[in-house]
Amino acid sequence: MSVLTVVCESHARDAVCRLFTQAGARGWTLHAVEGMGGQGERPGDIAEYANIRMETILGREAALQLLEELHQRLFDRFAMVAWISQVEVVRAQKFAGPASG
Amino acid sequence: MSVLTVVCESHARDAVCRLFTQAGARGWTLHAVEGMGGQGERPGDIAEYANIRMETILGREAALQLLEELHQRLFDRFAMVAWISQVEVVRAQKFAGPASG
Amino acid sequence: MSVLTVVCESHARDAVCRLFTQAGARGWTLHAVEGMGGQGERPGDIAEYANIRMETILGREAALQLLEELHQRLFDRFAMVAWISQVEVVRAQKFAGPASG
Amino acid sequence: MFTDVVSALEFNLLSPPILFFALGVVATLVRSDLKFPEPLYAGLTIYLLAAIGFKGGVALSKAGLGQVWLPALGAVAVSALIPVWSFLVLRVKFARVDAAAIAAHYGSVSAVTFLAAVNFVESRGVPQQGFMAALLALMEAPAIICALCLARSGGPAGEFSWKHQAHEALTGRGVLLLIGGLVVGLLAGERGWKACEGFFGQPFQGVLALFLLEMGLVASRRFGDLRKAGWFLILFAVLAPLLHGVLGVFLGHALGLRGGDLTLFATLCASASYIAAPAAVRVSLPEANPAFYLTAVLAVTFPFNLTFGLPLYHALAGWWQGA
Amino acid sequence: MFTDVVSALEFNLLSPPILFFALGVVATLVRSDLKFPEPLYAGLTIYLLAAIGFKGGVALSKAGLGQVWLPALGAVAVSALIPVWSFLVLRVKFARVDAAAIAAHYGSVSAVTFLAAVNFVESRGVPQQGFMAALLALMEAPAIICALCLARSGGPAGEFSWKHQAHEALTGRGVLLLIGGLVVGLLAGERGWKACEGFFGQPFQGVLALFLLEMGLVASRRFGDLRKAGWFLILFAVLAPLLHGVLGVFLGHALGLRGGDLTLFATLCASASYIAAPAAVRVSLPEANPAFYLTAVLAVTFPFNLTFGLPLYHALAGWWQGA
Amino acid sequence: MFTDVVSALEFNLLSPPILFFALGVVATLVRSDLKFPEPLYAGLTIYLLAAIGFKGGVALSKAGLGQVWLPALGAVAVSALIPVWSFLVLRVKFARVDAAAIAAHYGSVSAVTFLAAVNFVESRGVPQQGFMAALLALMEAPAIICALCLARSGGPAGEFSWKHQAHEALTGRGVLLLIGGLVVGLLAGERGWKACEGFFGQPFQGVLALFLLEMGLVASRRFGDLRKAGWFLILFAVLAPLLHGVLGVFLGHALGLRGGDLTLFATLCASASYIAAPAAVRVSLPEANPAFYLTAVLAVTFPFNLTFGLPLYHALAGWWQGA
Ligand SMILES: Nc1ncnc2c1ncn2[C@@H]1O[C@H](COP(=O)(O)O)[C@@H](O)[C@H]1O
Ligand SMILES: Nc1ncnc2c1ncn2[C@@H]1O[C@H](COP(=O)(O)O)[C@@H](O)[C@H]1O
Ligand SMILES: Nc1ncnc2c1ncn2[C@@H]1O[C@H](COP(=O)(O)O)[C@@H](O)[C@H]1O
Ligand code: NA
Ligand code: NA
Ligand code: NA
Repeated sequence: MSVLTVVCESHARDAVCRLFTQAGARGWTLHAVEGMGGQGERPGDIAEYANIRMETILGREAALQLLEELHQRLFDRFAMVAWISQVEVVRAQKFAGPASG
Repeated sequence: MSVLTVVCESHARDAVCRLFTQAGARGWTLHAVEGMGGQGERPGDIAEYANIRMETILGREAALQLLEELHQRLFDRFAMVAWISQVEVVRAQKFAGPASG
Repeated sequence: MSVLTVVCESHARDAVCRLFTQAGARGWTLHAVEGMGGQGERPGDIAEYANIRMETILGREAALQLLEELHQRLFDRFAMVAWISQVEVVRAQKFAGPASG
Repeated sequence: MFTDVVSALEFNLLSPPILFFALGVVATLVRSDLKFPEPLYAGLTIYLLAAIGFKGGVALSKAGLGQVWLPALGAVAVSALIPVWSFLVLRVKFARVDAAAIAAHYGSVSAVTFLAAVNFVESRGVPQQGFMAALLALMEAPAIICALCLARSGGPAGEFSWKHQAHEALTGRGVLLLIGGLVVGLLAGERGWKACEGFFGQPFQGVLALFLLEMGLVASRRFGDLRKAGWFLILFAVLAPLLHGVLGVFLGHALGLRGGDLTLFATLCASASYIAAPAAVRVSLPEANPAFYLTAVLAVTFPFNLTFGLPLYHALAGWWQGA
Repeated sequence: MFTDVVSALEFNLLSPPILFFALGVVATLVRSDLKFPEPLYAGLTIYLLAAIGFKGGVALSKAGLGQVWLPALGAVAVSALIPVWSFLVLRVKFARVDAAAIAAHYGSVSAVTFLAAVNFVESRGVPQQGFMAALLALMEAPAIICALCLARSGGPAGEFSWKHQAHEALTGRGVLLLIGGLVVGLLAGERGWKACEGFFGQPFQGVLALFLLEMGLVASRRFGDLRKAGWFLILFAVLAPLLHGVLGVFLGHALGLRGGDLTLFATLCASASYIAAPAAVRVSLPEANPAFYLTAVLAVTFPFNLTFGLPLYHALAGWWQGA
Repeated sequence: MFTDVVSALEFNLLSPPILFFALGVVATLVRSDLKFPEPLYAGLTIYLLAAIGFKGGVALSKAGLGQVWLPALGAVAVSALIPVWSFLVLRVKFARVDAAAIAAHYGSVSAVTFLAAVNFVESRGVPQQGFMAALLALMEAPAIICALCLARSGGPAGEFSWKHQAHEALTGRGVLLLIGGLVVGLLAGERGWKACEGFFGQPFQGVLALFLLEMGLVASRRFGDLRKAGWFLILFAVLAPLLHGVLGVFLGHALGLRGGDLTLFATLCASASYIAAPAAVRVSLPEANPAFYLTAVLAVTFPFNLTFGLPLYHALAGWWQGA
C-alpha cells in the first residue's frame, strides 16, 4: 500500500478532499502545520492563512494516479507539495478501491 | 529500521502505548489530528472524541510484530489505522530492543 | 526523493533550520508534538519545553548528508531523533539543490 | 403549577446560554464551517469546572460541612441504582453490553447540564447552599462501576480493572478540578472569592453561553445517527431523564434539600454523562456500539434536559416544596 | 472641522487597541518571536464576533427592526458597486483577474475594522442604534460575487459555483456568528445582556486591544511585499478607503443614518476584507496573485483605516450632520 | 516582626493563586490526566505579561520616569553580579558549565513569581509606584550574558553570539510584551486603563490563579528529578533565593525603593528564571545538564518563593522600613 501526504494551504482543503474521494480513498487524517517554501513562510497563526498536512492510505496505483491528478489540477492553483511513500498495513482491503456501501 | 504510525481515537492512547512498550519501543511521538474514515468524520474539537497520531521508530521485526499485536488486540476495539514504513537512521542502537537500563 | 523527518526539542528549531538551508532544502513543514524518549516524557504544554516535528523533502544524497550533519552537530546537544524515508514526488526539480533565485 | 412551568420554560429558552446552544445546532444544520479549536474547548472546560468548584467551596465555607453527608450518600446511592433499572428496561431491545453501556451514561452525570442548572437557579434568584458541586463530583463514578459490573455478570467483556476505575474516579481531570476547586474555595473563603470574582464570577454566565454554542455543534453532529438509534432508544432518552428528575425531586426533598439545591439535585439525577462514561465504556466495554449511547446522550437527553427538563424539574421542585 | 479631526485622531491613536496594534507592528520589525497560537486567534475571533452580534441584537430589540431595511439595502448596493469602479481603475495597471480579485476585497468588509470603529464610537460616547452589525454581515458577500462575475466576463477562470458562493455567504463562520449573535441578542434582550455583560461587555475593549496586537503582527508581515505591489497599488490602497469612507458618509446620511451609525457605515464602506474575500478568491480566481491583494489590504488599507481613516470618517460624519 | 511574618504567610498561603498552585502539585502527585493545552498556556502568558506591563505603564504615566533610572541601574547590576558568587559556590560541587548554567538562572528573573508578588502586594493594599515591571524586563538578560561569559572563560562551549544574545534580550516575547505593554500604558494613561480595566484589571487575579494551577503541574513534574539533583543543589535552591531576597531588601532600600516596590524588588532578586535562561543555556551551553538547573529552579526555588519567600521578603521589607 501507499501513503499519499499532501501539505497545502488550508484553502485547498475541500478541493483536495474531493480528489481523495474520487481516487477511492476511504479515509484520511489531517492537522494544521506551519511551513516554509517557495512562497515564503507561513506561520500558521490564522487558520485561513495556514497550512494543513493530510495523509491518506490507498493502493499504489490509486496513489500514483491521485498524485498526478493533484499535479494537473491543484499544484498551479494552491501552495502545495505532495509525496508518496510505500508502507505495509494489515487489512489492506480496508483501504482498497471505492467504498461499496 | 521502521517507523510504525498509528492513527486512532484518543481513548486508545494508553492501550497503544502499553503495546509500544511491550514491543521494545524506547520512545514515541504523538499529536492530535482530525480524521475521516469508516466511522465517519472526527472533527477533533473535543480531545476525548478526537484522534491522535503516534509514531515510533523500531527495528523491522519488532515493528511487524507490533503491527500484528495491534491488529489482534486493538483494531476491533478502537477506531484505528496503522502502517509501517522503512526508514534510515543513524544511531540505530538507540531504537533497538528493550531498554537495558 | 527523500523526506527527512526530525523530532526535537523546540529550542533546537533555529539550529535545525539552519542546517536544512545549508543542505539545500527549499522548504519544510513543522508542527508541535508530544513525545516520550530517553530523556523522559515531554508533555508539550509549554512551547519552550515541547517537541517539534519537522519534515523536509530533498534529494537522497542531500538527505543522507543532512542526516549526518545533524548527527555530528546537533544530536549530542539536543533531545532529537531523525530519519529518512524514500518517497515519490512529481516536480522533483522543485526540491533539488540550493535555490538559484 | 402550570403557569410556573410556562414561566420557567420561557425564562430558560430565552436565556443566552440556551439561545447560543440553539445557534450551535443551527450552525450544524446549515453545514456552517464554524468550529471551536480543541484548546479553546479545553480551556473553557477547565475554567467552568474550576469556577463552579471554587464557588461551591466558598459557599460551603459559609454553610459548613455538616449538611453535606446525607445528600452525598443519597447521591452516590441513586447514581449506583439508576443503571440497574435502566439496564433492565434497555435489555428489552438491546444486547447485554449495549444495555449496560447506555445504563452507565444515565446513572452518571453531565457537568455542563449542571452548570446550566446552576446558572438558571442563580438567574432566577433562588437561594442555594452551594455544595451541590461536591455531589456532581461524587455522582460521576458509581454508575459507571455499577454498569460495568452488570455487563461483566454475563462473562468477560474487554478490559476491566477495579484499580484503574477507582483511580479514574478520583483523579480524572473533571473530578480533580471540581474537588480541587471546592477545597480551594473552602480554604480561600469569602476573601478569596472577592479577589477572583472578576474572573470566576462575573464572566461566568457569558462563558457558559459561548461554551454551549460549542456544545450545540457537538450535540447536533449526532442527529444523523438518530435513525440508527431507533425509536425505543429515543423514547428512553426522553423518559429516563424525566423519570430521574422527578425521582430526584422526591428523594432530594427527603434528604433535606430545599430551594435551588433541590432543583440542582434533580438535574444531576436526570442528566447523563457524555465525557466520563464514554471514556470508561470505550476502554472497558469496547463491543458496545457508540452509535447507541452517544446518540442517546448527546442528541436527545442533553438537549432535552437543557431546554425543557431544567425548567420542569425546577417547577416540580417548587411545587413539591410548596405542597 | 480641523480641530475635530485632530482631536479624533489623537483620541484614536492613543487608545489601547491602536497602541497594541502598533506594538504588533514593532514586534515584527524587530523580528521578535512573539506569536499567537492559532487557537488563541480563533478563540478571540469567535468571542469578538459573537459579542458584537449579541450587543447589536440587544440594541435592535430596543430600536425595532423597522429602521434597518433601508440602510441594509443601501449597504448591499454599495458593496456590490464598489468592485465595479475599483475594477475599472485597477485595470489601468493590472490583468483582469488581479483587478477583479483586488476589487472584491475593497467591496467586501473587514470585521476587525468595524470592531475598532464600534469601540471608537462608544469610547467617545456617541449614541448609536446598534444594528450596524447586521450590515456588516450583509456586506461581506455581494462584493465578492460581483467581482467574480467581472473576472469571469473575460472567459472561464477557475472554479465558480453560485451555489457554493451563496452557501458561504450565509453560513461562513463570520456571518453565522454575527447573524446568530444578533438573533440571540434580539431574543434575549436587555435581561440577557445584563446576565452576560461581565463577559461580552466589560472585557470587550481589552480583548479587542489584545487581538489588535496579533493583527499588528499579521499586517506587518506583509510589509516586505509592498515593493512587489508597486506604487499604483499602494496609492489605490490609501485612496480607495478614503473615497469609500466619504461616499459612505453621504450615502449613509441620505439613508437616514445618524450619529455613531453614520461613522460605522462609512467605516464599513471604507474597510476591505482580509478573511472572506481572500478565501473566495483563492478558490475561484486562483490565477490572481495574493502578493497584490493581500498586501494592499493587510499592509496598507487595514492599518490606514485603523489609525487615520476611522477618525477622519468620524469627523466628516460629524461635520456633515452639523452642516 | 514575627507576627508580621506569620500573618503575611497565612495571607499568602490561603490566597487563591497559591492554593491553585498547590492543586496543580496534587494533580501531578495523584497522577491525574489534567493538562493545559499549549495554546492555553501561551494565551495566559501573553495576557499576564501584557496586563502587568500595561498596568505598570499607566502607573508610570502618573509617577513620572525620573525615579526609575537609579533602581534600574541597580537592578541590572545585581542581576549581573548574582551569577558571579552563585558560580563560585556552585563550583564546589559542579563542573564549570553546570555551575555557570545554574548561576544564569538565579541571576535572571521569573515573571510569574513577580506576578504573584504584585498580586500579593496589591491584595494587602500596600502602595506601589508601579514601574517595577520595567525592572522585570531589564533583569532578564544581564545574568544570562554574564553566566555565559563565566562558562566560556574555561574554553569554547557550544554556540555563542553576542549579537544573538542581545537580540534575544531585547526582542524575546516576554521582554517585548512587558516593555511594549509599559509603553502602551504610558501613552494610553488613565483613560486607556479605564477602558481596558474590565479585561486587564478585574479578571487579573483570577487568571493568575488559573495559570498557577498549570505552573503547579509543571513544577511538580520535576519532583522526580530531585534525587538526581542532590542535597547540595537543593540547599542552594532554597538558600540562594533567601539570600538574594534579603540582599534585595537592603539594596532596594538604599536605591530609594519603598512600600510595595521594595517587596517587588526583593522578589525579583530572589526569583530564578525558568523560560528565558533555559532557552539561552540550551543553545549556548548544551553540555550543561537540564536535570540540574531545571530541577533546582522549577522544583525548589519557584515553589519556595511563591509560598514562603514572598511573605518573608515582604515582612522583612516592612520591618527594615520601619526600623
Ligand atoms: N521541500 C519541502 N519539504 C517539506 N515541505 C515543504 C517543502 N517545500 C514546501 N513545503 C511545504 O509546502 C508549503 C507550500 O510550499 P510552497 O508552495 O513552496 O510555498 C510550505 O509552506 C511548506 O509547508
Ligand atoms: N485510508 C485512510 N488514510 C488515512 N487515515 C485514515 C484512513 N482511514 C482511516 N483513517 C484515520 O483513522 C481514523 C479511524 O478510522 P476508521 O476506524 O476507519 O473511522 C480516521 O478518523 C482517520 O483519522
Ligand atoms: N523510538 C522513537 N520513536 C519515535 N520518536 C521518538 C523515539 N525516541 C524518541 N523520540 C522522540 O524524540 C524526542 C527526544 O528523544 P530523546 O532524546 O530520546 O528523549 C522524544 O521526546 C520523542 O518525541
Ligand atoms: Na444521571
Ligand atoms: Na468595503
Ligand atoms: Na534573580
